[in-house]
Amino acid sequence: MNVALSVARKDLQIEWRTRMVLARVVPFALLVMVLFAVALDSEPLVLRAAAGLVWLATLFSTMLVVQRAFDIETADAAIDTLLACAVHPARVFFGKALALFVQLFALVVVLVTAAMVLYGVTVSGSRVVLLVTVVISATSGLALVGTLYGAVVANMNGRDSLLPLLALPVLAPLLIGASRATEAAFGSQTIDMANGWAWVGLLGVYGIVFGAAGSAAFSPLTESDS
Amino acid sequence: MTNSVASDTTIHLSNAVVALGGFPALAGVTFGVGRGELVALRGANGTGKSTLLRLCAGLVPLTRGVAVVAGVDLLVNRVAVRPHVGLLGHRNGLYGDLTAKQNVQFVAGLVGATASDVSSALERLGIDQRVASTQASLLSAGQRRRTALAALIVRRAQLWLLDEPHAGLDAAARRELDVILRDATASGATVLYTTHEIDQVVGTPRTITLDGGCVASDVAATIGSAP
Amino acid sequence: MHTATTAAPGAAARTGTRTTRVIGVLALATTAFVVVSAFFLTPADSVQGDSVRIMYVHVPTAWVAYLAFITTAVASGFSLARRHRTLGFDRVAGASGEVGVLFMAMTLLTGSLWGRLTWGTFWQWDPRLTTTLFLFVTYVGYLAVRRIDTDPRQRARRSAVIALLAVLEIPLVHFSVVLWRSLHQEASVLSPDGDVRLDDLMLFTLFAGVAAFTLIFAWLVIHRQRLTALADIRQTVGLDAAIALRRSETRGVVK
Amino acid sequence: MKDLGFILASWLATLGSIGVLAAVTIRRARELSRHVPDDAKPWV
Repeated sequence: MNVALSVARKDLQIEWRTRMVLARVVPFALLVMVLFAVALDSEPLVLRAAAGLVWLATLFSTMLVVQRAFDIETADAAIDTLLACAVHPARVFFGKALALFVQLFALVVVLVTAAMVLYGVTVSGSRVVLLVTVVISATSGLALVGTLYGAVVANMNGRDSLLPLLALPVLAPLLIGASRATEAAFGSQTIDMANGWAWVGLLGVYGIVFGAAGSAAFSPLTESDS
Repeated sequence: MTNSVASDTTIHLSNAVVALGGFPALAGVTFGVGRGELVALRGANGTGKSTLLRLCAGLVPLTRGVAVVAGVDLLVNRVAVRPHVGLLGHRNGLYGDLTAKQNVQFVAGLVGATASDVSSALERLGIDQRVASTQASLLSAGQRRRTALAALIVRRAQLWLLDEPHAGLDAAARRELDVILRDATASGATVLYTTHEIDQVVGTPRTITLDGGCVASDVAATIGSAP
Repeated sequence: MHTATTAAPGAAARTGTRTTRVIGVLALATTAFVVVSAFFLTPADSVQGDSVRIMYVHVPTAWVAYLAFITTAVASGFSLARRHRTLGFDRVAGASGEVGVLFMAMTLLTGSLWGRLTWGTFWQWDPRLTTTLFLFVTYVGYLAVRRIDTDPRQRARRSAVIALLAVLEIPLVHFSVVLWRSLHQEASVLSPDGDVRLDDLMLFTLFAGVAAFTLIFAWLVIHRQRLTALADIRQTVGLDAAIALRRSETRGVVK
Repeated sequence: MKDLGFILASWLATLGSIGVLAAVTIRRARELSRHVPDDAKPWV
């Protein structure tokens, strides 16, 4: 597991030194949320859509962060050294996913806070527990799928457009699940807490399925031939 | 795995062809390198030197022929060779956003080398405190090359593959590099590096020249000195 | 034209064989019957009216689309598992994916035209439709990935992984959409599927349509799979010449 | 016939696109076959 932690630490060191997520992706995601509010132009509507908007903004931002995560590997062919040193590519996969998770988790925390401030969402009592669980499980799923498909398109021409095409359909169940469960946590009338927890179950299954798939598929995907 | 290859052979190539997008970068290469050998690879640009190194490192697939490196049959599983091989390519494989020292530390963390391994490797390549704590993307080409070499030392690979390791280095660093490569072979590692003749490691006992993706000559002597 | 060929004289054989010709003729004949029957022989449905005539094309395309994606998934699995026949299975997987994407596009198109006539709307967010849409987009991505790699082996490996990931994705999409729709209180449009009363000829036409389109699918996959084989072989045939060229051009240049 | 436009559109689009794909396939096969000798084709 040392390899995974080394990889995660390295990615976070790079983020810490460049502050790419902090300085560019977070403002971008906030901007998306502001623009949604402007476009919907109705406070009750925005309040109802708040959960979905948080996760949609997160989804778009994930594409940026994933691309960045693999650009640093391919820019100077560092991934060759990385894969050469790592006997088990699955550990590299989990390391990169862990770093992605940390960055996305911070982003979602900012966006949920923004939803409270901008959209007037309130979370109280036992709903906080649901919200935290949803954020952790959905962000894990995002990080795992993002890393997996980031590896698919790493070092390819036209990867900026290919990544969303491949990853977004796969992320659709996660978007639905995270949005519904967050809606429950936000105290929406259309969905109760029990259903919110049911969605967390789906998110959990999703994370396990793609965690397993990613650790198995990362090795064949990263064998470059040119 | 093939049993026909002796266990003290690190590289065994027989009529190896590597086609990159239909172009045969290697058009049938045959030679062997024993454990602990120091071999220079010469040839003009585009004769297949870099591809040969990348083949041995398991980075490009073998199209035809036989290639067994460090006991691994590259036709069967070229990924399995990577842990045994340290490759310094045209590109240094550094993270530009990390400092020189952080880069070496990262590699050390992957292979389980200690902090003292890191500092001794940095010291050997003359990377002082100031350079070590500078972001890699801000270093000069020579300093980046030295950092990559330090990372290679830390890896302690069985087979060292270096693509023009002397390029960009000053005279002092070249001399140090020569010592490092000879030390590596003395401790049992095998070294294969590409070069232009003027960069020849002093005392390289064997030189293979490539031309047109094939071996043009294979001489057991240093170019420029008596055989 | 004459200069570029290293082929033996009379290299006229293309991707067709006797088997594919038989399949092709059968496919044409069956399709002709289905068209005639769908438009002229079968009656209008008592509930759906004439729009049932879309069903004779919609159901077979949907069947073939799903058959194609199952074929792609299975062939991809074999392609990864069988090291020696990797490329053969990969070509089948790719050809089947291409044909599947076309048929799925037609399924969505004919389905939405039928839906407009029957439900009064082009699109319904019901689980089956939504899953089909995601399946379509996923395989469009699969085809995009296939186009990227120039090396056949890398193409095979990468696209097989994508195809197998799609197999994981689709049940999750379907399940989440089912769960999503079931939570909504809105009245769902009553599906008239159960009300359709098909007489014998209508049923026979439907099955003939499935048979016809399956034959078309087989014909297309065999031919397109051989196309990829031709392209791959051409690379290999070219390689021999290229190796000879690379060796000869530089001979004697080294001092 | 009621809704003939919709029905015809469904059929024409489906059969038409299949026809186009088949035609493209045959054309491509004709072109590629020129560069590959018959004995290299496993199905011949």
